[in-house]
Amino acid sequence: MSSLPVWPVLLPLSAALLAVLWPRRSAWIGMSASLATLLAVMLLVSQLIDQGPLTHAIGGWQPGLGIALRADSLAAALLLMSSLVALGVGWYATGYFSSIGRQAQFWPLWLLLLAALHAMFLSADLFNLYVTLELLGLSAVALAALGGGRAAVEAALRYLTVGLLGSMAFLAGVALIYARYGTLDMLALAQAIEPEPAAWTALALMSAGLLVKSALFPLHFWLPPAHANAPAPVSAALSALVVKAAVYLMLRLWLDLFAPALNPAASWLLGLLGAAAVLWGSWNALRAQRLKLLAAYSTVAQLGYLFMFFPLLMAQPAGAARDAAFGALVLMALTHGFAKSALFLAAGMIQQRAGHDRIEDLGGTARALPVTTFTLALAGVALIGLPPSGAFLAKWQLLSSAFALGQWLWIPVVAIGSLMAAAYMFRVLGYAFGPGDAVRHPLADGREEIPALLLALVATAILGLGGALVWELVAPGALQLEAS
Amino acid sequence: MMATQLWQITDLLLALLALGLGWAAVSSRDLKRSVVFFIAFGLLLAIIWARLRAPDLALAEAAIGAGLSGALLLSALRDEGETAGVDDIQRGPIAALLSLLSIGLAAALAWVLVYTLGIADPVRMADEIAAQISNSGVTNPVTAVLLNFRAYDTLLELAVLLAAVLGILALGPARPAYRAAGPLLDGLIRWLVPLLVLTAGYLLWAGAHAPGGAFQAGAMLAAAAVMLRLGGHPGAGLPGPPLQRLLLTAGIAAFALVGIALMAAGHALLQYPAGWSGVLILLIETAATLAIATTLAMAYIGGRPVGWGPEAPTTKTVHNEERN
Amino acid sequence: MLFAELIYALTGIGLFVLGLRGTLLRRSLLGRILAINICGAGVFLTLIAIAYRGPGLSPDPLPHALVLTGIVVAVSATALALALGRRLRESEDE
Amino acid sequence: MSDLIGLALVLLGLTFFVAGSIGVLRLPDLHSRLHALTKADNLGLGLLCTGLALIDGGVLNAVKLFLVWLLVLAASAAAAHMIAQQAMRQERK
Repeated sequence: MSSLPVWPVLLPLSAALLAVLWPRRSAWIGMSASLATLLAVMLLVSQLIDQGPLTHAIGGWQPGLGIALRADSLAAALLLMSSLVALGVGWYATGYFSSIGRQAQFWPLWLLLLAALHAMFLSADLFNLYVTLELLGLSAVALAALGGGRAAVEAALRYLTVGLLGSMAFLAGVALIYARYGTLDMLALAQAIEPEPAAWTALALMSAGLLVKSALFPLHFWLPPAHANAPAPVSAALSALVVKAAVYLMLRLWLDLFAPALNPAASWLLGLLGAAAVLWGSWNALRAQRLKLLAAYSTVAQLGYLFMFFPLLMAQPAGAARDAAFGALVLMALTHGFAKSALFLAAGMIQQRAGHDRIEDLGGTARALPVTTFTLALAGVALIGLPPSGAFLAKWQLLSSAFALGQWLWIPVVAIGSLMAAAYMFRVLGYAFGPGDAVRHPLADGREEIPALLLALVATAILGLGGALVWELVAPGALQLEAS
Repeated sequence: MMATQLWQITDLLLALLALGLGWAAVSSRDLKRSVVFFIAFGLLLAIIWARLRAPDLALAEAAIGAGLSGALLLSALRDEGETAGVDDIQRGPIAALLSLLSIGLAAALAWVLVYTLGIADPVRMADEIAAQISNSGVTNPVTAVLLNFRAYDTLLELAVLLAAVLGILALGPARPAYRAAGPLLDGLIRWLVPLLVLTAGYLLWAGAHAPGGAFQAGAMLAAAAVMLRLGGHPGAGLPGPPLQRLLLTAGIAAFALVGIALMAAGHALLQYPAGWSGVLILLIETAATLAIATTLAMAYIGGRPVGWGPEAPTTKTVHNEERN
Repeated sequence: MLFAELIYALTGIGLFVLGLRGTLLRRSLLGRILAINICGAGVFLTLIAIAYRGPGLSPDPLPHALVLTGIVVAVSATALALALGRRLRESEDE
Repeated sequence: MSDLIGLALVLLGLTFFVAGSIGVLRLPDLHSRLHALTKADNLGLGLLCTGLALIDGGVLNAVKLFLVWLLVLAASAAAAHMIAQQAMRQERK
């Protein structure tokens, strides 16, 4: 039994305590913990590549009676993304929050959020997932309200009530599963679940809860205000990581746990909602007046792509074609995670320097903040899906799967969505390169610009050129919980 | 035979009363009424837990679900002042449609549940827990699940509490204190607070073998803090901020330290060595009790106490990014 | 299937739906928080009802532990929501 | 025998609760409602506890039940006092 799966949860959790105890040192504690967490995740990934999925039975009890942590390749890929994004966001936050008081408020909550994310990626127990969902939800809400302004608090409140309803629906599904199958252990459940009313109803309840949390159209209404009004590092984390967590759970439920009980046609509903989200989100991003609101609507659209993969995956038997589509889905999620966090950090940068983020008044930004504008452009490349970004490969694979399976509907959606993404990104860049003097305080301190740039580079270059590695890590065996 | 029927009538009455109180709490336009109905609902739920042979829950529900939630809601009502009171509940065709959908949903869920309970095996985890309880270090099965078999859930749950209270502290300074109590209330508080502390100690100790444990004990201590605050003590009997920070983190810290120490010794996370379970569980529970009590008390106070570490600037002077 | 198990499990479903509907229909924060709590109580009641195994057998302790966790999570969320509501009102007054 | 007496006391206690509840619903003003509620409940609970102690028969539980009664007595006296005080304050305004 490997003890590695424990550390990505325990390190940020312990650091959160230290940050509460020593508020004046919180940034230092948080950054050290983020580095240590990344290290632990890298060790975990290397052991995973050698030995296959890792399990850690907490308390030494057999899963079912106790709770097991389980790291498979999907979990590992997401852990890697979140610990890298966390490092970038944390680095940025050390400069962004100017007073020690703000730092001391940010870091403990931020570390708790990280612990919750990692606990969710690693959990193999349905009720434990509920607890991680609540931890994630409450710490995210608290962070979103950190600005303290009226709009931020109002958005955080709506985020909280919606999130709580989602958790309740999820918990109701868990209760039904326990009533029928008598266990909460996901490995055992993957064997036990059959096509019957209890399984369908439980899946419907849990999915409803998760779709609210993952802001799939038309349940996305809470996301744009919450993400656009939070402090920039928090927006980055919410858009890049927190909504992704709910999508991750949807993947687990639909493709792992409930796959034997499902008619593939059911996943068309998710695909259609995803397609609608791409169009609706892109349209609103195009019309957005503020840069952060644009970024938030773009998240609604990008999440839509992820859901369009569901009917493609469910329609194929296990095998190379399906693995390729699955790899593309993960690549898409990772690329968006890096690109969107970079976009929000850059937007926060501009907002701090210019005093606002109204797109039409951004003239002169490119001259005053060249690195930040370059970051915007790089993030745009990834969001549009141009080569060499990871999203290009992912969309390519999405299209070819759609051709192969004759699911023609997705093809125009991808085309239109990409064109619209190009339009809204070029609109921003057009204003940024235009004449004007939006930014009156040029930059004195480079450390805030570097993390955003690095994140954007990962999205555009590393994931694109190294996409094959992600494929190899994720694809084989990622979808066979029951077989491993 | 007679006894069975009496029980069935009681069950029906309790169930109908729960639905009625729940209905009254969610549909009354007068918020003060809603809150009172909600507190009554919580107490009724405690009775139902006792009826369903879940005494641990009955204690927790009465203390937390009805007691502390009720105190929080009542304080919120008081803060809203005269403007509070009437809630605008949506009416019209949308509401009617929603009600119709609700009835459909309830019927569907009810059918699935009845069908499922008809074919499900009612043993579930009960036998396995019973078989392993002698290895858990305690004899109360609920404590065994919470502090041993599924201790990891409890660890994360303490993190949930911590996240909530940190979020509350970040929002602003504490609520204004209440005016000093009159002699009667003051006398009652003098008398009740030590009793509550004593009860908390008993519940913590008894949790190993009887209903009780860290959550119930922590809630009792928090109730003492609420009483003190209502009696005009602004700090609610809590120690100074440095110690508050220590207490807030004590529960998770105990879990983490024990867990890491055990892993260093070659065990799994929180795998207590044979013979040590009882002691370690009591140690963790004691720390957790203090943490839960402090967390709930600070959540009730509703903001940063005086002298709480480095101050963040107030909203009016914050960064540009927070002005929209 | 026991009578008590059935009655309380169905009551739980009723409360769950009642709370859900209330959360969507109410406008004030306090009312919504109340409704969410009722919704959660419904799920808890269903869980404890299925744990009940009649007067002769001791009940299944696992759902008891889960619900205890759930109650604490619910009060944390309630406290945070009310604090946010207070902050919102203060910022309206400013 | 003590079972029967206990049961009778419990039933008698319950009638006091019913009377108190009716009083709250029917009496005209706050002060008389408070009066009905506290008087009836305190007496009702006392009878109830005595009855239960007789049925149970154990000394320890009897002591616990007595303590329960004492606590409720103290709490309801204080609560009634404060409600009345608040009402008087409002009447004076």
